[in-house]
Amino acid sequence: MSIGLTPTEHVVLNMGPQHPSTHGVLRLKLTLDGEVILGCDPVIGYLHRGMEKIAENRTYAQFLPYTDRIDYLSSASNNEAFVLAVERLAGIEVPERAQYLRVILLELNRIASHLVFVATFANDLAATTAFLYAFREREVIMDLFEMWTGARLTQSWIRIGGVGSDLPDGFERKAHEFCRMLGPRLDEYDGLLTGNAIFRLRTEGVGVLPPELGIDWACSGPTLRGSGVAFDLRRAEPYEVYEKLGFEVVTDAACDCMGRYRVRMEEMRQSVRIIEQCLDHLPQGEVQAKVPRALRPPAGEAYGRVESPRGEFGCYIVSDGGTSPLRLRLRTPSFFHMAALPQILRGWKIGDVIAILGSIDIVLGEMDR
Amino acid sequence: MGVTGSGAAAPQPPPPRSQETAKTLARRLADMVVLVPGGEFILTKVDYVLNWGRASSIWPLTYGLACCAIEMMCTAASRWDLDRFGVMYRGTPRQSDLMVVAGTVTKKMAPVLRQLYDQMPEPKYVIAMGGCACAGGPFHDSYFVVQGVDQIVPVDIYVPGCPPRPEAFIDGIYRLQQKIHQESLRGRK
Amino acid sequence: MDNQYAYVVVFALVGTAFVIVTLVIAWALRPSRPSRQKLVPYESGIIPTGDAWGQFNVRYYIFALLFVLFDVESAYLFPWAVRVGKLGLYAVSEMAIFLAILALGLAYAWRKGLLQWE
Amino acid sequence: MTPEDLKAQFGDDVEAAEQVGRELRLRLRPASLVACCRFCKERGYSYPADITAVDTGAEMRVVYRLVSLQRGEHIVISVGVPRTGGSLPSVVGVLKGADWPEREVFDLFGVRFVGHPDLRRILLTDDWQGYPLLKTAQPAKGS
Repeated sequence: MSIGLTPTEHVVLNMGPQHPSTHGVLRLKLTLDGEVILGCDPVIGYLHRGMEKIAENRTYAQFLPYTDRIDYLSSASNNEAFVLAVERLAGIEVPERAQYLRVILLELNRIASHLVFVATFANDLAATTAFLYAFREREVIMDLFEMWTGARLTQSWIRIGGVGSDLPDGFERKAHEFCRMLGPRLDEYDGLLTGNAIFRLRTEGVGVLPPELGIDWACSGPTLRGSGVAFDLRRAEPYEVYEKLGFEVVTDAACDCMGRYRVRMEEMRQSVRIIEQCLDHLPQGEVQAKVPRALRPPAGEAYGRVESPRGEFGCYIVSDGGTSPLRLRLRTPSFFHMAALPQILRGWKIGDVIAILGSIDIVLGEMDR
Repeated sequence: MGVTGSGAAAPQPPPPRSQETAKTLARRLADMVVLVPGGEFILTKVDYVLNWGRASSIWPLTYGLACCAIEMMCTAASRWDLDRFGVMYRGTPRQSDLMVVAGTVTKKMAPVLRQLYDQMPEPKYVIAMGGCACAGGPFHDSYFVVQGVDQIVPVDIYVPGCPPRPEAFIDGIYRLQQKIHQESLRGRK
Repeated sequence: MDNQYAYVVVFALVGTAFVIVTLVIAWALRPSRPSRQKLVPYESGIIPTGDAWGQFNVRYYIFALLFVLFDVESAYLFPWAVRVGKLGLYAVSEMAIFLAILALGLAYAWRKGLLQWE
Repeated sequence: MTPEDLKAQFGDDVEAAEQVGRELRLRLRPASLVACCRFCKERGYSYPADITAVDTGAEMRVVYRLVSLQRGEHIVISVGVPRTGGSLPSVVGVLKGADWPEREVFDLFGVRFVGHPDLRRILLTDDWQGYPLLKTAQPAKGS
């Protein structure tokens, strides 16, 4: 009687909308043989708020605060995609200083979002201390946001034609302090997490995403770069002042959870480099271009494409010359990453689902819109 | 061809308060004790100890929906540290006595929310955190958002804000503790 | 000598009394309103379809069985290890026989392929 | 890839083609949609960035955006479709990443994709009536 011969029935288990490690209200219908996953049918839409329909009933300026609530871990990149599309449509020139300030906001948001990734990814794999460490660093960024924009999470500070306000005095000193502090802290995480035997056992070789599959399923951002594809919109289609800044596109040929984790850790160090360069070369000048109050961009279409911490975040606006967009489409990375998840999950065990789901770093607000 | 909101199962109305404190053994004992002269004093002391025990170890259900969930995580993390209030997040409704609705409740989520609320043991409380949970917030004209979670479950504390700051959320928990301190074995004072 | 056992009896009584009293107090004070909705098994907020009594692979059961077997064996080793110095060769040979029988069991399981996981 | 290549390849099925900056915008008849997607994929535009629909009140178009990661160039194919009960051939055979976006367009616009392996609602509840993103669907006053 060899073990494998006994007939087994398949159990359908709901890793449901309320689950500590689905990072929000995602439901995975897992078909299981014992603990091995045969199939996974993600059910999404539990946080679908109808953003695209709302956009058609708001003027351009009114819709800006909504963009903060789409990918609420890095609200600046949503603003940026929306604002890029509107500026291309209406032909608005953004002053040089405002572009530098935007990049500072974008990169601070990227670090804050990657810190939440490290926190929840480690917490899912039972390293709760790393959760508390990462949020401690993130609070320093929250103070920087609060000092400059007044809000912690949803800043709405990248406005159509510029930035909400100039830097308050003392901000640059505090930002430099943060940049100096973060490097050693990330080394501390390397010692705490990357070198940890259990963490490596749970992530190395788990959830392999081959590069071709990643491109076929339109993955982007650290999820795709963790499979060795050097596609970073800040280099592929530079916006703002990214082509003037020196930073590397971080890739990792490991294609597994550890590879995606290492890419995000390294990206935080690159973001620190970018912020320091922006602070040093900050030109003088205006921070907000002249924009009519009731903006009526000419009829046409425009696509703003931004490298958000999760991947390619696009905002496609079709305008008929009115004060509200005729159609506003939000192309969000988590939607495509969740579509690719069933291909990656097949054959792994339930414990690995937590690691793989954590490593592609989804946010439900942007997945369901 | 209007958009009908028939998607969500009609949420049952929340149970009236009076039904809450059913006739437990303690309730009958308390009614008898009150008749004895000086019994009121004993009862208030027992009430105080019970309420102090329940108020200082509120275990909420991890129920983060949207942006407010991130602020809830910040509150639970090292800087604001909810543990000093005895608030410890639990994964299942079976072990939690507080449901913090942190985020937007959509029509697809409404039956699930009601199901989770029903599966929580009494005495249970609900905090509606953020504008979306209190009254639909910025999504007042969305075809898929429930305008306020009190259409589904009875809410004890409303925490306004979009998202509310961690201090505001801690104030909400503080008010819930005050509310628990006023309860008595013989039903609401 | 006899009061040695008194401690054990008192300890047992206090232990069980403590457990019973706390359970009764808890039972008396807590409100209990079992409703049909509440008794539905919890599955992340979804009404579960089908039941969990599906037939799954027998290897989980076998490994659990083997674990319990060898865990109990190691439980016996602890008190033996404490006193083996005083008991001398007699205890050592006794335990060797015990271990040999269990090793025989392990070899049997191994040969029958029960230790293969896949 | 220039507008002329596409005109040569698909002749009169191409209603209009223009190069705007980085994007090659193309208006196409549904007949040669799948063939055009395969044609573009073979020339390196293998990244299915997005599939969505635009309802301008007068007409409805489904917009496919294919990107070549190496050259950073986009091809935006827009195909006309009737506003109610329209259907298009599914491109999931050519672009695996089109599975979910097509389901979303069906869910919010009602365009049926023939040949899609698993066409059902993705965001709304399964028993939801109507397609909310159509211009005719007014936003419900929040029930």
